[in-house]
Amino acid sequence: MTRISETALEALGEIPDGSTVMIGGFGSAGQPVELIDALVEAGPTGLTVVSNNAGNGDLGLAHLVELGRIRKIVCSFPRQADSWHFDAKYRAGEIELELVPQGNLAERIRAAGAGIGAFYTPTGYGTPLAEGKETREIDGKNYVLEYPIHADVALVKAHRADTAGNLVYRKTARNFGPIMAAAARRTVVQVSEVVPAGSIDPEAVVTPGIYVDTVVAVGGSTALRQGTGEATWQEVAG
Amino acid sequence: MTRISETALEALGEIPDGSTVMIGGFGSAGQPVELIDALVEAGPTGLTVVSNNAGNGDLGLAHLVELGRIRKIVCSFPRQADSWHFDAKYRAGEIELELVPQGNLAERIRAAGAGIGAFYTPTGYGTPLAEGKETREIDGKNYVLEYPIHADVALVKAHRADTAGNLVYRKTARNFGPIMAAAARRTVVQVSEVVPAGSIDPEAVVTPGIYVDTVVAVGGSTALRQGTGEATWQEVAG
Amino acid sequence: MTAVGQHLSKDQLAARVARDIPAGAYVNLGIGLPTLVSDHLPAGRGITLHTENGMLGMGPAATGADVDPDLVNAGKVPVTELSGASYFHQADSFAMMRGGHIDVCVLGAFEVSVSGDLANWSTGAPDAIPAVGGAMDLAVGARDTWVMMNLLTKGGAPKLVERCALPLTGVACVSRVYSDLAVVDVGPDAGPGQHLARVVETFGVTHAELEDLLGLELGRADG
Amino acid sequence: MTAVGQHLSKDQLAARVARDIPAGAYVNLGIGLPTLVSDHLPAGRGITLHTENGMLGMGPAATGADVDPDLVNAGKVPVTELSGASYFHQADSFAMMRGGHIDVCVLGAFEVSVSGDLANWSTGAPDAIPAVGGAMDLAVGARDTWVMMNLLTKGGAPKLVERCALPLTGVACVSRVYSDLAVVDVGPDAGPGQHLARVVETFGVTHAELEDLLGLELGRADG
Repeated sequence: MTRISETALEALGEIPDGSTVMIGGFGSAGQPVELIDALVEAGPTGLTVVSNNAGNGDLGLAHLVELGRIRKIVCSFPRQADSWHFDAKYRAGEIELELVPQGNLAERIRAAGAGIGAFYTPTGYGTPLAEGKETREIDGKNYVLEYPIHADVALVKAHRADTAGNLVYRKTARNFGPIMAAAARRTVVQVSEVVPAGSIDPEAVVTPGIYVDTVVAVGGSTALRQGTGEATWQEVAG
Repeated sequence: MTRISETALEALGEIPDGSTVMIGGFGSAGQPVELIDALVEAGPTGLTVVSNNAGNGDLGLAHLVELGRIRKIVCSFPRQADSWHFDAKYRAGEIELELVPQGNLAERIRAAGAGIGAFYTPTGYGTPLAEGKETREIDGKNYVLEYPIHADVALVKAHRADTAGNLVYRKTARNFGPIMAAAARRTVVQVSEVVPAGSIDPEAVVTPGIYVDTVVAVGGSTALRQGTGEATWQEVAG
Repeated sequence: MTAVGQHLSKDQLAARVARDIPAGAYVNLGIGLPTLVSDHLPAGRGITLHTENGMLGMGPAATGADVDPDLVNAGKVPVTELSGASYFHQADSFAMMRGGHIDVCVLGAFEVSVSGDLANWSTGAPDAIPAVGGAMDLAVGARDTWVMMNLLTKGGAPKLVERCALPLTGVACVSRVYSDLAVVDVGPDAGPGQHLARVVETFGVTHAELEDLLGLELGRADG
Repeated sequence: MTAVGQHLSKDQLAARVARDIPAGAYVNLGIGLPTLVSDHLPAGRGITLHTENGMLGMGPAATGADVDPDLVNAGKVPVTELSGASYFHQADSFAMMRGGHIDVCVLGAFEVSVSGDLANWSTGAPDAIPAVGGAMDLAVGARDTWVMMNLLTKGGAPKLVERCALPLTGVACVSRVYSDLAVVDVGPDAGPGQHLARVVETFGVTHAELEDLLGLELGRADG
């Protein structure tokens, strides 16, 4: 059953030092900034964070990085035009990085929520990111064996929740929310508004309430507060 | 790009003898009866059919079974109160059965659409349905290795399509439609109505048009024409 | 609550199971006998029913004009939709089950072993047409898998056994058996030196009579 | 269409790529340079753009009041939504890519080998902070992976090479290279005895000049 909390800090609940925390978002889109602010306030340290990026600008995930609360980050795209806090920590050897191709990251998170023990993916085969990993040829194609990524808690930003915990998202801010909500032992969601159960069309529910432990309404979109996080790597490659 | 066809037969296109055909539906709910009728009319034989059940009553999939067009069926639950046509063929040794637990069936179909080479599932471990299959212990839990199920064509029933091929379904008739649409080389969909692109909320699209090759509108729900297919096995087990 | 000296009727048994389902739980009631449990779930406990053909928030069986062929449960019986329901496809539905998100699953059984093995999909008859449906997924997927059954066959043979003779549905997956004669915990959760099967409660039989009926030595759940 | 004797500008190159995209195709344009291709897709050809952060039916970059922080492309640039668009989560989006449903993916590159190996995610510099994003998924997922790049580095070194020196993004995944100097087919699709790299078209250079620039023996795509 989903609990509706009054504040982000209350929604967050207890997060011990050393926890593994999934944080939704693709850059700023879908990043649960208010929940991350609450995580900063709550104070746990030595965290392992699973997120697509490693922070943009100075707010949200970037702030958590800056404060040194993160021991290790599992992500696909840490280096961006405005990832200066991550860059500094990484160069100082103060944060460990597990770099995972974005689709493998998504599928590993999905596997955790779906009870899959491991899976063979073609992505990364023959590249440095598959070094030391088990491989197998299946029907003439080469695959790498990848394992699920579980988490103690997932912090997710959705657009709207009903009181049964059902979620809908907004546009590309959906990104990692649905799969992280299913992969973590406990899922905390910030939304713009909470509506009565029955107000969301059952055909249009994206994340069923079973995956949602706590919801907090934080008002309108917050992404504008942050940097844009536009990618730069392919400017070089182009 | 999705093509809108005028008739089910035209939508179906060429299906050679010996093709593997996925057929959506859970019993009657979501069973694409008009497309199956067209398949009967089109005449291919020696088919391998992938479907959750093996036909209810005398119509749709049951009719295809009765006519002897199916060489092999891959399904989870062939035996039902009204599966008399399958029962007869099976007892006569005229149809081959690959029995797959329903969740493994769904995940194998999903894997085909998702480009996953194989996956470890806990379902079926230690049972006769995992005999001869590769197993592995991962983090103290036992898993069976299962492979994707691909198909030449998928026949799916949805509720509504737009002209871009985006689909929404109705209630539990959704069942296998979305994953079969992604798993087959070619997907043919029957719907109650086709609406202009832009008429379906992009947030509520269940099957994106990329998975849909051909759509035909066949009018209202057809499930009432069929048997109920109520399950009986647990009556014995209860 | 339970009449002393009497075995439980199907409805009493369903009520007994319902009593143990925690408030706020997500529950799958399989098909057949366990679906009776839904009639005994008290309102206001926030219990949500999952049906593996693709729905959360399933309501009671549909009747009359409410029957909708597109809205059925796992037994293909027309059902209704409660406020806060959601629909999803088969891969998502079984991910929900396999991923351990369902708190309790209640299944029927032909046999359950003291170590929690379950046999409920095949009678093993050589001429039977096999069908498994979601049984194997449900057996291993939920956080707790409970079995609801008569403790003896119509012929009087025990269905709670040392080792299953019938084809298995899942290994060491059942944690508790609710039956007309007793509630019994089974499986590997027992401490060292403890019996694998521990009686929680009996209905109309003594502990010793139960052991005799089953031909098993049984422990007690409370010690 | 192409001025003889001249190398292609970025925009001309984008137009050349766009010309080869089949009507009705589902296309992913990666990030950076290849996104220019979208400016040259003629209306009415029914081409649908996929962005791997979770959308089909992506429209042009958003400007002014249309900028919505919840609607961005894979480069995190605000974009717009076309009629018939749909949104999906990351696992579904990469399933779409990995499952071979995208007809064409166009990527930038540091190096491409004649056998179709791609290096476009890491300069290999020891002090660089690595980042891969969806590059490896895109490289191997689409039915056809095309590379769009300058054929030489700023220093004049070839980027189409016998064997990649930089860390790989994918093995034997590129089928065609579009560059300012030439369009070249690469990879294992060549018949026995054929060259792995076959020139389709040159821009302002002869076949022999191209071979000299690259230090490679090149075949011809038309024979």
